[in-house]
Amino acid sequence: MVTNMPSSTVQYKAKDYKSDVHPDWCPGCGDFGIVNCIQQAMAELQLVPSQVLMYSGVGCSSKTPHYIKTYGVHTLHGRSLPFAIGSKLANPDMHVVVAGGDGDGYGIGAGHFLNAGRRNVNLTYIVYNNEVYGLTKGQASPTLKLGMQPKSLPLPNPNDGVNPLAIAISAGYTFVARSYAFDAKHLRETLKLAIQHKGMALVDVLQPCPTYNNLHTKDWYGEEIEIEGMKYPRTYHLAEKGYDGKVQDPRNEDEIAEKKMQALAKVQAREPQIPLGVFYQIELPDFLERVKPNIPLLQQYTSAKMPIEDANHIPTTDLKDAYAEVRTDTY
Amino acid sequence: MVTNMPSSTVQYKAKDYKSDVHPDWCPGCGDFGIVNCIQQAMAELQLVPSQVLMYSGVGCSSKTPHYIKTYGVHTLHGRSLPFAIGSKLANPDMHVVVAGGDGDGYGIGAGHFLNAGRRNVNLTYIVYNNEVYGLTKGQASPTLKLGMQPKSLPLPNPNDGVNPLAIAISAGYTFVARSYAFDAKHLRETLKLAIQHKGMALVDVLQPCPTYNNLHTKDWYGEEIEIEGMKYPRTYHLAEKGYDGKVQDPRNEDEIAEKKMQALAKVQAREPQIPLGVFYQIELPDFLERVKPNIPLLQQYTSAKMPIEDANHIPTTDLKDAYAEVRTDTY
Amino acid sequence: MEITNQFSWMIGGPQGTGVDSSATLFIRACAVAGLNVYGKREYHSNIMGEHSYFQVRVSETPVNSHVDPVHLLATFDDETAHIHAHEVVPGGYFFYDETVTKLEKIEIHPEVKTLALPYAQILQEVAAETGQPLAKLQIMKNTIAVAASLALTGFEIKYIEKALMGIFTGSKAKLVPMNMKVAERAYQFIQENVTERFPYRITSVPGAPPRMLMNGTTAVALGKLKAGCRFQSYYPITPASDESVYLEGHPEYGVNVVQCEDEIAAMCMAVGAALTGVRAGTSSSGPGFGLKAEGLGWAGINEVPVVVLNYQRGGPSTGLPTRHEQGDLLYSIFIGHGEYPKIVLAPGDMSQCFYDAFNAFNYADRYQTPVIIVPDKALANNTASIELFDESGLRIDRGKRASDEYLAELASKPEYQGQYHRFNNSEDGISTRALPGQEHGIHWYTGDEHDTLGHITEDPETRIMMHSKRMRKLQTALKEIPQDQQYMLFGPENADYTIVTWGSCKGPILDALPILQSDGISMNVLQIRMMSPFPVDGVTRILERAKVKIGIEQNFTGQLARLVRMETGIKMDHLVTKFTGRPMSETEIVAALREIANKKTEKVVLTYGH
Amino acid sequence: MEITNQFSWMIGGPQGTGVDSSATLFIRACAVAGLNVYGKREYHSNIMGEHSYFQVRVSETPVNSHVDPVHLLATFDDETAHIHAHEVVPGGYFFYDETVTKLEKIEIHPEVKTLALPYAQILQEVAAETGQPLAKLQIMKNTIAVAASLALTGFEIKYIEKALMGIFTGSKAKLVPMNMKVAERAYQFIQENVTERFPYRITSVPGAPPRMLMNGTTAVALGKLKAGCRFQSYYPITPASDESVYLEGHPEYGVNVVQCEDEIAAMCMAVGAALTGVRAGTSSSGPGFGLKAEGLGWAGINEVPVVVLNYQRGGPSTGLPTRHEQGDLLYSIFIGHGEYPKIVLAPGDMSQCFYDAFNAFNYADRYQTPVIIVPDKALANNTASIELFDESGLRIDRGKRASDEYLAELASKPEYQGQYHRFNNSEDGISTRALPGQEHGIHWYTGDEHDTLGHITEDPETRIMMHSKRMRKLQTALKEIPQDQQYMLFGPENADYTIVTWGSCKGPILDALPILQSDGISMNVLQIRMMSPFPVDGVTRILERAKVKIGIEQNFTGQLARLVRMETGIKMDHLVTKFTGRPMSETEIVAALREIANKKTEKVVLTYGH
Ligand SMILES: Cc1ncc(C[n+]2csc(CCOP(=O)(O)OP(=O)(O)O)c2C)c(N)n1
Ligand SMILES: Cc1ncc(C[n+]2csc(CCOP(=O)(O)OP(=O)(O)O)c2C)c(N)n1
Ligand code: SF4
Ligand code: SF4
Ligand SMILES: [Mg+2]
Ligand SMILES: [Mg+2]
Repeated sequence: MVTNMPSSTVQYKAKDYKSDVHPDWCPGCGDFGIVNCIQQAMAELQLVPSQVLMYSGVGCSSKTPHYIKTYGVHTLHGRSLPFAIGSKLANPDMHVVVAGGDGDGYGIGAGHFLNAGRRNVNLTYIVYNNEVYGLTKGQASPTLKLGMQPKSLPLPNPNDGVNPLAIAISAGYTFVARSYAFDAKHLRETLKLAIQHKGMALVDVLQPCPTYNNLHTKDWYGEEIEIEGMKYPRTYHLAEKGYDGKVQDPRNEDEIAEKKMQALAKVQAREPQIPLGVFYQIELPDFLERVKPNIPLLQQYTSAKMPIEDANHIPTTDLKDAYAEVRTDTY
Repeated sequence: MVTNMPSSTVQYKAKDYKSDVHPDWCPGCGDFGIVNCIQQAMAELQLVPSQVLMYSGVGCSSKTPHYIKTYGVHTLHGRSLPFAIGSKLANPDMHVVVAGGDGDGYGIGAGHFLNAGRRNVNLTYIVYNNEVYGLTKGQASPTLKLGMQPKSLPLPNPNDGVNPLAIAISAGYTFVARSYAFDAKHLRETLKLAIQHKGMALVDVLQPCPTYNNLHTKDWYGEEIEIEGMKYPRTYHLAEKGYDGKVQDPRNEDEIAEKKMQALAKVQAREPQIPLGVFYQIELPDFLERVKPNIPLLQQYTSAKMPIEDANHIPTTDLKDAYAEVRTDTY
Repeated sequence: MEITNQFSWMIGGPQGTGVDSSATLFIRACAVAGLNVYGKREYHSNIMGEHSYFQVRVSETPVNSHVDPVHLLATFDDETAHIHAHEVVPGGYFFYDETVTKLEKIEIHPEVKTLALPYAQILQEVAAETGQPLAKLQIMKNTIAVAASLALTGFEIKYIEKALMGIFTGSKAKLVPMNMKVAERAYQFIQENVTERFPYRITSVPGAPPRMLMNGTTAVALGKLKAGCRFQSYYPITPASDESVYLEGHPEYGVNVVQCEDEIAAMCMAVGAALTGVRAGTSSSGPGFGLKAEGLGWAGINEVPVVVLNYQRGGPSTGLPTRHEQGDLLYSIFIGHGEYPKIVLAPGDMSQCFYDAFNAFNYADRYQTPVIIVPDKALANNTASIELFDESGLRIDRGKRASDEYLAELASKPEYQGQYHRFNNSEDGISTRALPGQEHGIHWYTGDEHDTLGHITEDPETRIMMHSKRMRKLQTALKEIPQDQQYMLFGPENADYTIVTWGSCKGPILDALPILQSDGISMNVLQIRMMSPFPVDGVTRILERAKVKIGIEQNFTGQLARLVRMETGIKMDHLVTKFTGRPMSETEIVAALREIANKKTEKVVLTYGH
Repeated sequence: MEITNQFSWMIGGPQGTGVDSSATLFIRACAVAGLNVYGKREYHSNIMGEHSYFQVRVSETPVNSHVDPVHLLATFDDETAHIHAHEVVPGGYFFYDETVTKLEKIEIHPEVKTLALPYAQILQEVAAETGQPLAKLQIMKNTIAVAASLALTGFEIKYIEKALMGIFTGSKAKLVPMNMKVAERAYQFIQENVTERFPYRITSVPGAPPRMLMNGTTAVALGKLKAGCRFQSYYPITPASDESVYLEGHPEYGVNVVQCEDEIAAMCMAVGAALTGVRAGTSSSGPGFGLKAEGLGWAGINEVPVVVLNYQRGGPSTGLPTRHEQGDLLYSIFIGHGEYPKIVLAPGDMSQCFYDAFNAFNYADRYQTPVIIVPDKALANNTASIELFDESGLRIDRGKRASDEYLAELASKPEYQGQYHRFNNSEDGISTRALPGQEHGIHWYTGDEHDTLGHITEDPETRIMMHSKRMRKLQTALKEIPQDQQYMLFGPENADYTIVTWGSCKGPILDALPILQSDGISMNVLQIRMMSPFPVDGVTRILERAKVKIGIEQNFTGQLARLVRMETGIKMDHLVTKFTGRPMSETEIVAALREIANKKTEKVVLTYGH
């Protein structure tokens, strides 16, 4: 897939990925920024809309597919990954992109989130991280830190916040990045990298929820902070600081170990600024590549297109050999 | 709690923790070793049997509570942690110890496993890691590595194996250790440390399943391996190599970061030998300590013992203030 | 002709802009003045911007439902005007904001009076007068709408002040005077601009008893508190989470409310807590309730007292997540593989929500089994002025518990042999229960079939004993639970028509009864409150002598009617259903029952309301 | 008196020591000789050591069940002897290992003949003769037990050889001669030690048609393969996983079998796959099935064809996880909050397992909705010799699909407006379905109520349209699905008694019918195969003319009887149930029906078997 094509081949513009449905997010919601970037990234990658399957769970963020003019599937709370994995495995010709909330993905969906890391299915997972359960009125999400109390909480949060990037790296995700909803350029470029990545990609996107999260607002993210008397922006870009999370030689176990530790150190580092960018990336065989040697027909067809009947609708599956195993006249 | 008490106070012997139920595990199963060590650890800690609540999920390993003569709860597949957390929060006077399989804990239970890290409830979780689903006849568990094919699998494993210790450290467990079912002394001592730890403790126990896992057998674990011409045992003890995973000053953020990174590096290190021991430990306020400031009655009573009725069974809860909020004659 | 104290008011606007607060003020003002109130709340699955509205019915006599006709509609936005203006009756009023709504584009009855409320102007005046920044006053548009509406009906302004004092308490009390200034302007505006007297009047009812403004989630929470529930685990979901958030917001009662990672954990955590002796509950709605299936079955086979709420909303799947439906009855009764005793309660009004929640913990403890309560969204989210709860009869029943003394005595007997038998057989199906931590009470629990100690068994004879023992508890419960907690018959003993219903449908039906009575149609109403175990005998007795039987409920397939037929063999002759996600109104019920009485229509599907 | 080709054999021993292989050899040998066979398998939730046994019935005429009396019991261990020796009939035989079993301690009828099989000695002899290490031969104890058993009945040894050749194929073929040596010794031992001729004889049936040895999980897997199912997701659970493991073990058919992290994922993954057009399924048992509730509802509202198996086992909760029960009927029908159309099929024998699995994919595609199949453990794990499947009538029906040409044409029309409407209204409730990837087919899915494009709506009118459209599919299905796939009536059209049953109970009932007939009791049997939509008219017609109605099923509450009453109002006059976790035998059915015929007993609870 090519990112920068000569303008003569540009067929789809960002607006071609906009559906007719009007987003019903609150004014100022970070979700607007994310959807714009998804549409722009798709346009810049010239993804054919009918070849894209946009998935989501349930939550404010999970309304995303309805606003994007590709095939869209708004699933169940916490279950977007298994649905999306089913689609991708059965029809790998589709680009599968999954969007959803932090509650959806790291809370109720945590088991799928973790286990998806073991499969390296070739899809992109974008988590809108607003530290709250938006659609159910602002309860703490799993990323909200211990002791914090956004205005929607009757009591301070008694749970620690989870570090989703650390989990993803440990769980086996082969592309792990963070971006910010209102850093349009960075987010767009990160999404493009994630979509182009072959394997399971996670993009955790910091997302202001002006309605319920009064702690980490757009202003807060935009604020300059003081470090030893100097002013710095709240967020910074890893790449600009020379950080390179990509494993160059996926067969080099030493490089892998080194890059993984570097990434784990970085995502857990105690720095006043928030780093954005790709923490870790490696290209490894994806799930289908792993199973194809054992299921010869999958080398020839996708599951979705495997022929099963003839023109007269007679099943083409010949069970002779299977019957032979149980027939009493075969020996 | 004291580990070595003068013999005059020794009241319970290991056999006092044995129930009348005969374990029905296969001959040579590592589970026997683990249960023995649990009973020994309890005896050495002189836990009063009626003050112990032994939990489990479902699987071969999860039959454990029936073999131990304390209160025992054999729950549902994958759900031991939420059950156990409910009991511990409601009655913190009980010692809560949870046992279960790797499929139970890291597969279907992964969401609970991950999210439990955020709560730091004061209990001990022992996972019997045999890389298979024993009780359902040997399918791959989440710890089985990519491409492996124990004899019970029709095809090689297309999933990566998860590293549960890395996940636990990232998820917030405050005690993370590994031991081996047939290294009785090490396992017993590790269990004692885990039970004594205040907070959420994980002990992942390597467990041979002679029936289904023909790759990592007792022999395999016991084998010497050759490294650069020298023979070494397959497993070694971290503590003997001078490794210290314990955070000495839990208020020292730098020490925490350093010890955590050390632990993550160690659990993911590419070494031919398998390290056993405590990778990481820190003492932090547990969940109840976090909520007590906000729920004053919990400072006085455990939930289990909170009085709710008088001698005539009249409810003692006075709703006057709550009614006042909704009564039409209060202003 | 003037109509006094029979009023139907509606306010609408984009979600998150004050519709709910307006309704709260209106409701409270009327209630403070001694009137009965019933408020119906409708909103989208959205946080801000989508259309929402509140319909409030005011009456001197008790009311349990809304009616379709609107006497006065107050709007902030154009969408509400478009959607609802046609509902205003001739002679009624339509308040609008002329900066957003063009009258000529609105479908409205020609005899409806229209009046543009000068929201902005009033706020500017008050801002100027008080020196407050205008932005801070914006939220008081609500007060304008409410005050103007009440002014039109001749309502005394002092009750608005009292209502404001009830709403803004503590540090917020300082907001009362500012709001009153706004209210006074609105009153003044109406007096100056409405010359013809509005025929719908609201006047205070002197000496009316104090009441509570109650919705179902609060009523359940209060019932739980009273019952001594001290552990609640939950996962957020509409409309159930309001109940948990209420408990979280009242930490002084000592409930440890744990927000879990999902509903499976919430269920299992509640059971784990319940095992230690604390009264524990968990609350959810359809999607989350389904995830509790396995935990419910475990509690069933292990005889654990635990209370589970399923606030029904529009299904299937995510469905209509903020809308009303009674679609989960059969699911709630049959949830969980295999068979285990469960008690299923269906409250029909806010008070029953309280009493059922209270009783549920007694039943759970007494029968040592899970109790499921299935309110519906109309109960959960609507508001009614109700009588104060009668606490005098409330007693805590913790069931058969093994005291330390009992266990010590047991342990001293030779038969004990070091073993306490948690699951001993008994005639009523209930065994004596020890708790973890008790010295001589060690026992086991398992999801597998087990022996009396709680150890796994596959022995067929023990199986028969245990399974029968557990299921027998349903018979015991059916015998012991007071009849009126199982079902209630309203109206005359004998009538030409017998209505069979459940849940919030009871409200509009009871309100419709006198109207139909005055039509000469005699009806009585059987409300079924306990769905499992089903009160077969009582229901059969009533239905056998019923002449024409009409099922009324809010789902597609007529689930209660199906259940009644399964349990008694008796089929409803007629069915009235609705599945638009909106609750039934008194108006609709009256029309449906007239149609059945007059035209013998077999099935009436109601559709009114947005 | 000699009885030929009516034989009941049992073998038992600790789990994991060869009981299953013995039974396989015995069954295959008899089947190869042209006999009909039915094998019942019983085992603990344990991998090694607990008691398990296999009971095999052999008959010249077709058999569909086991009987209680045992003619010959072969044991390896003492536990089996203790548990089962009393079941051997007078005149029968008991084979045991005298190194472990002391005869005097065994409860056994005095007229039973006993014989100690010299397992060790035979193996030693063969080891000596062949030079093979003794340890390697241990497993051939099985062959000794089987060969000795068959020798006693006069069975020709050549069929044992044929059976071994069928079992040991490919690289294992070399095991045949060694096993035959062992078998010959066992034959010789019997000839030398049994002087009195055993009255139960097994002789080959020349010219018998070829049959298949089938259990339910294999039959379902074969039906799925034939139907073109090419995606299966699952999470291991007994007894369901055998089906998935079978598919995994046959990768040549191209099924991608994904072992998931849990059953929620398995369900959602199957739905995600099905959305792309592949025929997809997922299989589980009670505990896991319950976790699929939400995914099922989602598939229902999104009209996704997907096939879900719930192999019922003993409940509630973990219950009796390796035992038999039919406890999930009502749960399977009502699973999921809210209401959505689901088709629920209950096969009654191994062949129906195959055809139902095949048809399920057609129904799923045609009605664009989930299909649930609920076999029971007796079907899943027992083995029957059955006729070859008749494939001649099998056709694939993918339902209303939008071809690329159709979409291109649609897109060229002005009404299209850039939008394909996935969920258009239609008379039969079924819309035309495009698949992701099709150029002009872009559309959306959501668990929320939606418009024809698949976008969320809360509009009440669209809701009515959509909900009615979906539910209407059940009527369409009821009209179109062939009647014999909905229910079957066995026996005379008119009879004194009509039995209503489902699932594996059909087997022993059909076997009992001729016996009762010879008693002079005339009975017919209504097997209900489609539980939802329920064949109300057909069942009503049959039951209305039935004289005495008897429900027979394996659960505590009589779930089918309850369902029939819910759907038709008709109550069973009698109920025969069993809930020990063991399937009903022909013997038990005969006794129960005689008791009902003679004593009018209202409810008979069966209890036989360990
Ligand atoms: C099984 C289930 N439980 C609960 C819900 C209710 N629910 C809807 S959205 C949501 C949380 C949304 O939070 P998040 O995923 O962070 O998304 P956000 O709204 O913040 O974008 C919940 C709990 C549900 N739909 N299904
Ligand atoms: C919800 C649910 N799904 C599946 C099962 C079936 N099951 C029983 S044990 C088990 C796996 C056991 O594996 P593990 O947890 O690793 O324990 P082990 O037997 O290896 O000790 C499974 C899948 C179940 N009981 N419940
Ligand atoms: S509640 Fe928060 S996340 Fe949801 S739409 Fe509003 S601002 Fe966005
Ligand atoms: S199957 Fe494996 S884990 Fe289970 S009891 Fe046997 S040896 Fe142990
Ligand atoms: Mg969120
Ligand atoms: Mg395991």
